[in-house]
Amino acid sequence: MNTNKNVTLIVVIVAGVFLAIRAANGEFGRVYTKTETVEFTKKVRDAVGDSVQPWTVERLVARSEVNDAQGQPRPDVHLSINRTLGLWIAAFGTLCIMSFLIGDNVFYKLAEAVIVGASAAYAMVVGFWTGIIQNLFGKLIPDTMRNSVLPGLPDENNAELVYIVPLILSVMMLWRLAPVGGWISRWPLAFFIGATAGIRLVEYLDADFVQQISSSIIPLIVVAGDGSIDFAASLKNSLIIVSILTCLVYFFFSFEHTGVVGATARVGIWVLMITFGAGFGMTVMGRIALITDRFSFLFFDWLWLPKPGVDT
Amino acid sequence: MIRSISNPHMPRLTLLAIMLLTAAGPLAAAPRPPSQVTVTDLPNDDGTGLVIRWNLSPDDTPDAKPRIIGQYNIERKDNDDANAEFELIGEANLGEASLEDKECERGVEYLYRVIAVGLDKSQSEPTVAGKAAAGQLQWIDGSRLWFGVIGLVVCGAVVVFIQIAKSGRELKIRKIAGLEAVDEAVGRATEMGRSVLFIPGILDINDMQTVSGITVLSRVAGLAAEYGAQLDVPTSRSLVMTTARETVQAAYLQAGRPDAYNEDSIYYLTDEQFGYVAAVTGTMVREKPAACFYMGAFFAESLILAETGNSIGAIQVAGTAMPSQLPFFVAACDYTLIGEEFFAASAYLSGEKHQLGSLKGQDLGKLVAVGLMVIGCLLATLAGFSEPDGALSSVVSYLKDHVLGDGGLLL
Amino acid sequence: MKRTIPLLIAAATGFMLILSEFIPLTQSWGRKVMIWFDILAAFAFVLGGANLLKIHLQKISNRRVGWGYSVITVVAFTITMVIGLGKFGVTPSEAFPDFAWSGDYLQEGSGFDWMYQHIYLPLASTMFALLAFYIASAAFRAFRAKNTEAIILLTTAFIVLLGRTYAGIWLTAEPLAWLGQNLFGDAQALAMFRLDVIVDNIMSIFNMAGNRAIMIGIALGIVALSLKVLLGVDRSYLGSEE
Amino acid sequence: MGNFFTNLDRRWIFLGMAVVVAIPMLQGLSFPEEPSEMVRDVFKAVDELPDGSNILMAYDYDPATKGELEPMAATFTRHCAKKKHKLYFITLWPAAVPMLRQNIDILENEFGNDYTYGENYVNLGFRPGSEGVIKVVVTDLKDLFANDVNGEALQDIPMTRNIKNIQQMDLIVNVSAGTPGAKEWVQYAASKYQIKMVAGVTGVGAPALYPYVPNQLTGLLGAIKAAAEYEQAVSEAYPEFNDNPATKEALRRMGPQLIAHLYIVALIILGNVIHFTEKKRGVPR
Repeated sequence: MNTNKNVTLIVVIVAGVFLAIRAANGEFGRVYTKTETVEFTKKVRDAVGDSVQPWTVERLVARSEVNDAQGQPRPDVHLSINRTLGLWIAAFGTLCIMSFLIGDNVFYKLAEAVIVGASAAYAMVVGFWTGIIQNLFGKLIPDTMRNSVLPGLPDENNAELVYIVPLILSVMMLWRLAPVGGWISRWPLAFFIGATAGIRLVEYLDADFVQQISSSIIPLIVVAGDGSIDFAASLKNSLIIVSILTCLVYFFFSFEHTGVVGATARVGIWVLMITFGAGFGMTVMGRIALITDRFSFLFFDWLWLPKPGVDT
Repeated sequence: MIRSISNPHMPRLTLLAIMLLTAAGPLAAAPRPPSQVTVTDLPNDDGTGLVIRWNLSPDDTPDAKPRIIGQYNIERKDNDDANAEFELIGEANLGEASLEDKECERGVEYLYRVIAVGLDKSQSEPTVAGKAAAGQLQWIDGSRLWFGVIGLVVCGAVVVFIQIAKSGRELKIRKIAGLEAVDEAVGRATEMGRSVLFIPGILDINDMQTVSGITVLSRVAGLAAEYGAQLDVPTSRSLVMTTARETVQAAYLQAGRPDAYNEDSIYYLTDEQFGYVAAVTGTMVREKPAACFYMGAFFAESLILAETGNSIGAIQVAGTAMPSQLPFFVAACDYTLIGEEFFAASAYLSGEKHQLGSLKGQDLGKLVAVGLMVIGCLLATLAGFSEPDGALSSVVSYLKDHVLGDGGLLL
Repeated sequence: MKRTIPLLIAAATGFMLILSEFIPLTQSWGRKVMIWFDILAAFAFVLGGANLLKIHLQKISNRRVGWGYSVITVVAFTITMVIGLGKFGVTPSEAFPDFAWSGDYLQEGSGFDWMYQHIYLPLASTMFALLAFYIASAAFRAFRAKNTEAIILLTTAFIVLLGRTYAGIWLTAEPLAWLGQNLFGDAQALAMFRLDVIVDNIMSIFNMAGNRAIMIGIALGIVALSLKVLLGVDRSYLGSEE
Repeated sequence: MGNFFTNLDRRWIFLGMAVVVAIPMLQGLSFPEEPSEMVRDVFKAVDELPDGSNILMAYDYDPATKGELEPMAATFTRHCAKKKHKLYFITLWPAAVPMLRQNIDILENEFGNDYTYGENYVNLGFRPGSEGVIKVVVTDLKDLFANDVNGEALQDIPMTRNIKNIQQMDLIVNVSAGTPGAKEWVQYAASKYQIKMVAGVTGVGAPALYPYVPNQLTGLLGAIKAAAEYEQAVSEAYPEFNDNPATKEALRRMGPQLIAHLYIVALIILGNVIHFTEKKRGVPR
């Protein structure tokens, strides 16, 4: 534990010194923006007239665009304080999460506390604007919504009164918070679990059962157009069918895995192991890409280290 | 213009004529209209669909370069309304000779017409359909009849076997290694005085894997109550938290330990995948549960959870129906319930004999699958050696397109 | 009573929706109910959020270990929520400039977008990126040739890992072409043993077959569980009678 | 030493992973790739056109997908420039306007002698309307694009003066991150009017497009691996690109991939070596 702390301390100090040196040379992450005035389309301008003045927005400017071709700073581009701050917060958060690899520590706990709070609220805000405002109120009281938060709602959308049902179900659900009659919240739960069972039963039976069987009906011996036998394709098809069948035998619950069934099931397990091994191997590339992306953020967006091939 | 006219079949004079006409301006060279517009009911729908078919305009040929026809406009009007005008309801690409209009009002007769539109936006004379048509309501979706039959067989088998089991007949079912471990894992956690962590996946209760996870949780909670082990259930959905609380409370009650139930041990963290994972792994390294159960729908977080669990030396049992995550659970957990085994787990663990009947029903379903595949493949193989359009081929295609497809009962 | 009515509700809803799939007039019901579910889930956030706050506020008031982090969680939660629901820094949509609230809640440059870009996104994607490390430690620990199954698992992973990069091609393409040329007079004769070709075959034969069998099993498992839920054979989700 | 490995703290494995990814990134390490059949088809589609053909550069991606698609787009731009094709840049994504700019910077900086604005390349910019834009420009370009991105009338720009619609293009090069994108270009332009088309898409988007190859889509690049192979194909055909490190961006991104893959392979081997030595020594597990 003590060595851990010492190592961490040393790493933090070295990193701090490195950052300080770079900052002293002016080589640290900054974000630039330029101010643009929004332009209304002619249709909008005709509709609102002069009642609304166009406002300005800050647009991100790439690092390479900050200076013009002669290396002079462009006059319309300026340093964005809040986005630069955001960049540093993002970098700090990235490092905090990564520190979990070394072991649990205060930085990780800090990041964890922030992400739990922020992401729970994030999910709620998204749920509010899409689930409640758009899907519920947009259907139930479209006129009110069109005059307030959802002006883009098509004019022909009329109130769909059937959406009163989810509203009632939701109220029943929230009844839990009331001091008495909390059991009423079981009704909406039962409704949706029943609905889930019904919907998924049909869905899975169709897509994962019937259609999978259908696509497994292939000739075991493939005859080419000229009447000869295509050995490679025949072998491939036969292997596919044998593999599927042996795997299915593995999943049978009625027979102990002994004797012929046991041997077949064993082959089935082997096929499953190949499936899993391949799945593992295929996933690695995507995962490495994730970490290169995070490193690239730290190295090039934040630390402004020279990017090979671009800055050299 | 001249560069692209390369059709050798077209008489030179016509070519010249077209060039002259094109040069003369947009008034000229309107494309020739399509012919033979017919309208029929769209089958197997709720009476709001019609199919419009036509023969392509003679100007719509694939070797015309440049193309003369750009698209077809399909217009319709209410046939009973004397004042109705034709309105554009759809466009079809060149070379296409049909369109499904699914926006009809049931019972209203519509008259359709089709217009060929040239690239220069000039329109042909409209070709009006021979007669007006109205959508017909079908009460049964004929295309799904075979699917219904298969569904009845599979569901029927499950129900029948549950009934058989209820009647007290002993059913032989093999053991599943991962399930034996559940008991052991909870027991070990109790001995070590550490907690049991149960994660019911990260999807909401509208996924059957979550429902299955909750049923497994019910058994795990029962065991924990019996042994007196502490149970921790962080959830990533509010409704899963609510459902899990009901379930765990019932399990404690059934085990005769209602006093030991603590509502706060089943808690919501956040809906967001990685926020949830960050919190769960943090809890894992701090609380060091001795047994970790991952039962439900998982995505990329599967390996983060399983590797963290491994690093704290927990016994880990996973069950999921996410094929893409199985490799990671298989690699990093002690026991993994693969796909169907996961759904079978609740039946096994319930200890109720009649629940085991459902497993026999599932086996019958697998037999159906194996049978259909074997017969289908043999027929398809034989068909390869017979005439291309012979009887065998039509049997195979009936099997694939009707029995296992949406072709309906009849050929 | 408290279990019977919900049981009937579940059964009636489920069987009705199964039936609705076969009747053209009602085929859209299933989709609609799932939209309703999203609405319910959005309302249910109140339950989850309240619980989250309750637990952390309790921790703070009891001064339990790590209560400081609970303060941070509560603050992060409250700030994000207020900024998101209040659409702080959101300008009206350019299409409807006369509606003050018409802008998207995640509009670029808004307060919520700032939180999303600089707090939520980097933390979540770094968490995700930790997988690169865990996949390495899992490979080290789990792929040991303990038995036949483990050998098959690790060999496949090994082949796929090599075959997905230039290393696999470099290791096998040239040597096999040379061998084929000298043994059979055809550089392509042994091409099927190239690692990249083997990987393609593993994926299109065994991986496909294995996944298909798993899917068929899952479908049956879901059918059986759904029926058990609808018939009331498995009622563990409903809680107790009291 | 043996003991160190048997009780290996997994943090050493983590550190190793960080090093094998970080070093190749900072060093710009890259390895050759073997272009697959599909990538060669894409290469040929651009390369076998006579010099100076008309090419529509439809780049529909945004900063979020830049990581995967930027190298592809840049290679398309360079390859076309090498062939002295006439390039018409266009996009259906508002966020792609800076991406077009970056590709035009490549033309100006690396091919400035051959490329003059308005004669060899033109930037049409963005128009809202998603696939609606495609439907219009296939028959009448100037209906929607009266001006280029600088506001100059297409009528006054030499290379667009005689362009009526994009059926006059010899090839559509599309780099697409989603909708609207490759699928829409195939449906409403390429397959409808038999215009040749190649596309570069994200790894997630590729499977949905495979069915279009080769009839409606001559070739398809999926994800960074295909981009690296395409870079390889181009630099094999035009060795002078080897002097410019920017032409190896995707190859460089495959650098950490290769090393990391080899690292994991090595870990598997190491794990087994430990496993068997333990078994020999009879260390109880």
